[in-house]
Amino acid sequence: QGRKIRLGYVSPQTGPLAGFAESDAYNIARFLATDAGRNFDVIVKDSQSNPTRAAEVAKDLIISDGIDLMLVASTPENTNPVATTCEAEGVPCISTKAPWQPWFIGQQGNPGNPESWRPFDFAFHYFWGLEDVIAVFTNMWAQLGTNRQVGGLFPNDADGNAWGDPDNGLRPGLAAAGFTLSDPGRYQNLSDDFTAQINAFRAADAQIVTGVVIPPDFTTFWNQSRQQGFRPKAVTVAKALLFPQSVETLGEAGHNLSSEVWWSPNHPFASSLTGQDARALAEDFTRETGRPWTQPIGFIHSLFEIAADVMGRVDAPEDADKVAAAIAATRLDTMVGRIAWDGAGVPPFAAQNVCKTPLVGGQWRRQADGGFDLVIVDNQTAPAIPAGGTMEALA
Amino acid sequence: MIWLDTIAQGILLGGLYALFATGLSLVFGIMRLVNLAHGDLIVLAAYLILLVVTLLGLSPWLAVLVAAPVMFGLGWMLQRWVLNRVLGPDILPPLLVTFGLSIALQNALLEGFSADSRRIPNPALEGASVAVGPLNLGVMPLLTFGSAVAVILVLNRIIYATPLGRAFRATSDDPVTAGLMGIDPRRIFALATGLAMVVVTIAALYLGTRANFDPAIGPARLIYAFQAVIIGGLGSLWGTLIGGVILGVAQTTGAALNPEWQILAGHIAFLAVLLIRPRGLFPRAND
Amino acid sequence: MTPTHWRMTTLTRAGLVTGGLALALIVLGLVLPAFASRKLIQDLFYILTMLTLAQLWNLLAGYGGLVSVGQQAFVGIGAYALFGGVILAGMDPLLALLLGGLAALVLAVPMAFFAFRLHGAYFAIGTWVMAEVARLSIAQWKALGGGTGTSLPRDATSGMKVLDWIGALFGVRAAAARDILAYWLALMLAVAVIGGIYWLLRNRLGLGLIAVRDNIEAARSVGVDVRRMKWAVFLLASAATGVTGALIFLQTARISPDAAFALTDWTAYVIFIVVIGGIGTIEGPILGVLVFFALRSLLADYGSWYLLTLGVIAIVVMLFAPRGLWGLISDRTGVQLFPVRRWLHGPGVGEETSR
Amino acid sequence: MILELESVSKSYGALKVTDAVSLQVPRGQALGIIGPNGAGKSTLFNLITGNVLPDAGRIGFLGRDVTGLPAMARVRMGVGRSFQIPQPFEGLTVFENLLTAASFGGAGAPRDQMAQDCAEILRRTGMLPRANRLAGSLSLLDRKRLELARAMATAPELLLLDEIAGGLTEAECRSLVDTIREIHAGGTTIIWIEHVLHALNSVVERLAVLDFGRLIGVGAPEEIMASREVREIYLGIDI
Amino acid sequence: MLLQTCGLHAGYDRFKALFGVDIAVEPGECVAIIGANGAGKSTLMRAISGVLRSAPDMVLHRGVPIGHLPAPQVMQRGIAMVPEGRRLFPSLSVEENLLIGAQMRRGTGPWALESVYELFPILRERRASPGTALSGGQQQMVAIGRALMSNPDLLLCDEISLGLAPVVIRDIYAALPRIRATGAAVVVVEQDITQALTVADRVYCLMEGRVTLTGRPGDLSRAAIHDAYFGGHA
Ligand SMILES: Nc1ncnc2c1ncn2[C@@H]1O[C@H](COP(=O)(O)OP(=O)(O)OP(=O)(O)O)[C@@H](O)[C@H]1O
Ligand SMILES: Nc1ncnc2c1ncn2[C@@H]1O[C@H](COP(=O)(O)OP(=O)(O)OP(=O)(O)O)[C@@H](O)[C@H]1O
Ligand SMILES: [Mg+2]
Ligand SMILES: [Mg+2]
Repeated sequence: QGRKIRLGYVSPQTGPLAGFAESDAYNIARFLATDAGRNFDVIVKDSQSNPTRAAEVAKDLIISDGIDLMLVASTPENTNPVATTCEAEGVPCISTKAPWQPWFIGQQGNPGNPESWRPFDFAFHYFWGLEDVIAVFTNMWAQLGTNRQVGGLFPNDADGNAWGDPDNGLRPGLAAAGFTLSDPGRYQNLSDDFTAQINAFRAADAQIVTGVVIPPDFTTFWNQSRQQGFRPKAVTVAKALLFPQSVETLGEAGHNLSSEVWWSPNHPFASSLTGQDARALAEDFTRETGRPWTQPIGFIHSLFEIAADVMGRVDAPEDADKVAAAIAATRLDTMVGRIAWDGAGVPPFAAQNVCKTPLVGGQWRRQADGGFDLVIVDNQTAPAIPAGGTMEALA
Repeated sequence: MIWLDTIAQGILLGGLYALFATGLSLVFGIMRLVNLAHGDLIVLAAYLILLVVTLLGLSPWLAVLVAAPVMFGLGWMLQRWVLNRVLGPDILPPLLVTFGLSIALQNALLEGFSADSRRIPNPALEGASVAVGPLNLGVMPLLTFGSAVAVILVLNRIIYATPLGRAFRATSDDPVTAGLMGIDPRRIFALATGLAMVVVTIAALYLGTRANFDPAIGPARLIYAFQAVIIGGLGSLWGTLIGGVILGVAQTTGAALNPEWQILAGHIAFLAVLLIRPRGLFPRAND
Repeated sequence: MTPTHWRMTTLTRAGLVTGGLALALIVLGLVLPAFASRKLIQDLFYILTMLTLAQLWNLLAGYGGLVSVGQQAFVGIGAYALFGGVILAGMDPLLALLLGGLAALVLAVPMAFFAFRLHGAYFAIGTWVMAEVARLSIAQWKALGGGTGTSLPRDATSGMKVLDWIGALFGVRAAAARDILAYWLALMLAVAVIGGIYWLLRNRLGLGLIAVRDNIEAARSVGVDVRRMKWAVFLLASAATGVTGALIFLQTARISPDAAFALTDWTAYVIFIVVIGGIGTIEGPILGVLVFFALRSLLADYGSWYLLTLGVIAIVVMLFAPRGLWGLISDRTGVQLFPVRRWLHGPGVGEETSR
Repeated sequence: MILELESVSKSYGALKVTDAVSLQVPRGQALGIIGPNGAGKSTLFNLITGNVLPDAGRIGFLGRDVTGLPAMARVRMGVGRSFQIPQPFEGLTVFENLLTAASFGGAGAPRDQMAQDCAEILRRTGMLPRANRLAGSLSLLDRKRLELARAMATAPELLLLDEIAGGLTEAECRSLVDTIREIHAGGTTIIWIEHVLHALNSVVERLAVLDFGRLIGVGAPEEIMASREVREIYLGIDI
Repeated sequence: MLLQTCGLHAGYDRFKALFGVDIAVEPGECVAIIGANGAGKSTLMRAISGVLRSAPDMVLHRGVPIGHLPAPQVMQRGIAMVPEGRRLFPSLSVEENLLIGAQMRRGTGPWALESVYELFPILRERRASPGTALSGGQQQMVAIGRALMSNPDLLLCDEISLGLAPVVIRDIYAALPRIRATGAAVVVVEQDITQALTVADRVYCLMEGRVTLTGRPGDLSRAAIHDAYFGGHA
């Protein structure tokens, strides 16, 4: 046909989640410049890191911009309202960059009652899940000699509730791997004091700390830990240690903190759109923007790869059902690995809507110049991704 | 032992809250101005310090000396040109203006510094601690508390033992009659806000070294500051310190019971104090 | 005995014109979905719900002198009551809207009991803190997702009978039918709230409110029960705010404590609308919401510049038009679209009037 | 007795403004109160109306103990008052001022009747021509008239008037006196604080003198005016 | 001419309280303003002292237009006011209340802490107590002392006898000659006509915001004052 395919994209360009959206403009510009990209219009809306606003702009994209496919990324606070809106409106949606449990379970009416959970017709998600993070974390910790006591920091937000859930969260998986989790309870984001948690960890003799913590809270926690003489052997937390900028703010104290790694320039993947490999993409980004690479770059890139692939396979982009079917039928090697909603590794209730991407573990190593390098220290879960070192205990 | 630690840490946390609140207390006490932008001004000051640290390579402690006069000037101009014009018996106009200022500041900072979370580097002291009996107390929290006490001592000295302080109190009592004494209330208010901004700069130093900050982090600090001021009672700076300590201890004890109750416990302590003493613990006799 | 030759009237020509216009607008509003785009319906939904919130806050602050910064508590509790009713108790969403109002009313009682002990700035901050307490408490409600929040199941909302009817009437899909239903509800709510406030103001309560606002001591001395007046206004506004909150989140279909109890969205913007438009008038919030929406539509894509502009406008209006835009207009023209003045006519009554 | 005060006292800080005042007012009487500036006259009114609560003593109205009752309840029982410093509702018109008083403090007549009654009061107080003016734009004189009119609109059994004749011209004063006489003739009990003694004395049947919060004399006007104490206190203001 | 008002209009918001008031005060003179409650006496004082602003040349001080100046600048030109109701600062002690009067003064003059304490010795004893803990008369002394501390050439006194016992009033008025002895002109607002006629060189009577009578005490008949006070013709 003559008309261009319209992609809606909701991302937190401003507000506290803006770090996740840092590479949006770059990636979209690069996408539109490709051959496939010429067939597309991308309409970007800023959710301002606000879930209500995310739902509003999603609806706006659907209603006034008449988009054919919705793309969304970056934390459940952003993906869930958009996916819910698309599902209600019957518009296909591809989502990423949120562990699948908070995405899938978090959109259910009553998350506490698995009987009531329903699959989605139009909302699709690809990322890893808590089982992956459990495997990666425990593998990393197993490299160190510890007493296998783990302290958990889980806030009362979408991620924290999913990770901290006693039945579907980290606890059972850690237990299966021989680790004991001590979880003092959900705290509110932006708490100014973690004495209670530190005391609880100390009482449980925890030598490992894990959790999913926003950067300011992690800084507070880590400073207080050191001040109060709590010295774990490993600190492996998600979110807070995602971006080099936030690790750099820790200075010396950032050395050897560890985190999950979902994408890096060392990942042995290449783009189906541009043919670039991961390193080339990261370097191009740094050249273009002058900023260091971050994990979201690969995933944002992959969103547009999948969009191009899916829309290339449908003859009527405005037919939502056909597009949804095409998404479900995706089999594509992308910048973040193979994407196929074939239910591999996903429990039956979510098999229809969730596809998993590989996850490994990394550790931040402080460089002589004060910068930090993310070294992959455990790849047992995805051996194809090369490891650059082994896990080191914190000083 | 754990309880002792919980309370000690709560008191130190209270020092931080008191520092956030002291500037607010000054402004609220002297001109009954509810400054919704106070939290954002603290963040602004933190960025200013960070800027000085990175551009001039100064230590954060020296950077405060550079940032404080700038903040004083900013506060002075803000009061002189904007806030003075909306002060009055009606609390709404200043409420709306400072709310406008708050979102304008947040977004200007976002444009200027991006949403990255930053930190004022302070490698020498941030992990340091001293053992006090069975407790390990962080050097920075102790310094924070000490600074809160020092700031209040100095401010009280200014307020109760200098002609400027006399003018502050007189203007606060009755700006019209103060005018008859040759005191220009607008000038006094501008000075007071400038002074408050100096305190804000000091608070910003501790905010910025304690945890990361980003442009959006201000409002979360504002509510604690208000609570500390109100618990303490209008116009009493020591009251503000005690208010901060009550908040801090309530939060740490609440968290020790269950982290879910940490912030809730602070709010409930605030409401409980107000329920018993609607004008705070140490209100001024004449209000 | 005194002959009954004096008359009291309240309507002016402008008022009659407004009345006619309002009626026409309401009718137009009702049939609008037949030919309007979904986009317009959705925008109108937003405008109408914000207008309702603004009118209610104006009733509180502009007439009752209660400058609350905690209205998000009622929006949030109303919305959560709706979700709880629908998800946990399987209620019909429309019925659950009323549950939202009821929940807000129940919350308002202790809140008023407490807040009425405070004055001025203390009242404002007290209500804010209480709203925070409500937010943090709801965030502990695990059955509705705790801090994560939750989504309305699709079958719960699309199962409503009315939707089929609306869908058939306008020949639209279920999603669009839901929009239309929500829009109609918002329209009715806005009309009911504005009409109700107008009715209150033209009644005894209106006189009493203005009397209290002008001179509390004198008001007491002519028998006005100041306390009861405040209670009445607070409870009324809270319940209606709760229903509005429930409606807003019924439409969004997704809730979280941070969204439902957002100070900025449900109180700060509302204050902005009222004060920019002109506090203490019915016209003010209407004008204010239009300005607010225009700004939002024009600038929303500029991200932080939008909010920056909003902040600067708030400051500028307060500095140069402290009685709001409607204040500027009515000072110049003397027009009142919602006349509440009671005019006396008859022999011996002077023609001299003043604005 | 419509009003009974039993050793009512009130202090502001160290200043005793009302000092054990006991006073009884029979139904239908017109009582004048005189006394120098700051003697506590207005405060006595505030105590009777409930705008200020006494530190000690008892206040009875229509046989009921109203000591702790709030002002608005007393208005509804029939205590109407004017303020010495006029306190109009500035955002309302003159007519609406009365309407407010009638609908909250009045006898609860239907709406139309209420409008009639208010208009009638406006006519009697000469405010009819200003009925539709905003009270905030009135001159001082009209504000004082409005005070009287608004007090009457609450349909009081006991009407308290605080210096409403000050600053009137002779002719205005006479018409005011006529109005008050008329109200009095209608059976309303009146207590009137006034410095303009000739006006006061042409209406009241009894005169009370306050000085430093103490009631130093109550009696027939001629008697009081003739007493040495009063002459001393009033030395200066010629009668 | 020390002070002159020319067709002074002033009021509050929509309410006008003064309609073209003309008064004049010569250096060193004592002028009394009398009038009934609400006649506008206090409003006149506020307009002169700059609390209420008017058109520049409605108020002239030594021939300079000052109607538009705010209170602090008027005060710095040498016009001090003892406001109605005394208006002491409750947060300040007696001595601080006095000191604050001097804080912004220009130049020097006869009045300082010592001389004020000499004028009102009781204040020296109470110097440390909060202003509001004093009796009404003592408070009035503080208010006068506070105004004197700026060494004004014109002192405006609004109802300094209000609510005070006659013996206290006598004490306060006893200070007046000593104040005038330093060369300052004084304007007293008084409701007590006898008192006013005793102290003043000249009297203005205000009614309804207008000057209805003016003259020297000796030249004014009781009847004329009565008329000017209450209006009409007795
Ligand atoms: N709220 C108050 N707080 C402190 N003092 C007060 C208060 N109200 C009145 N006073 C004081 O009480 C005294 C008596 O006041 P009041 O108004 O009753 O006198 P009055 O007899 O009505 O005088 P006037 O003839 O001037 O009206 C005055 O000295 C006044 O200053
Ligand atoms: N702040 C104000 N706002 C509005 N009106 C006022 C204000 N102050 C005084 N007025 C009014 O202005 C008029 C003149 O008041 P002013 O205080 O000048 O009288 P005064 O002669 O000093 O009387 P008094 O003897 O009672 O002190 C009065 O009607 C008064 O009600
Ligand atoms: Mg009086
Ligand atoms: Mg006066």
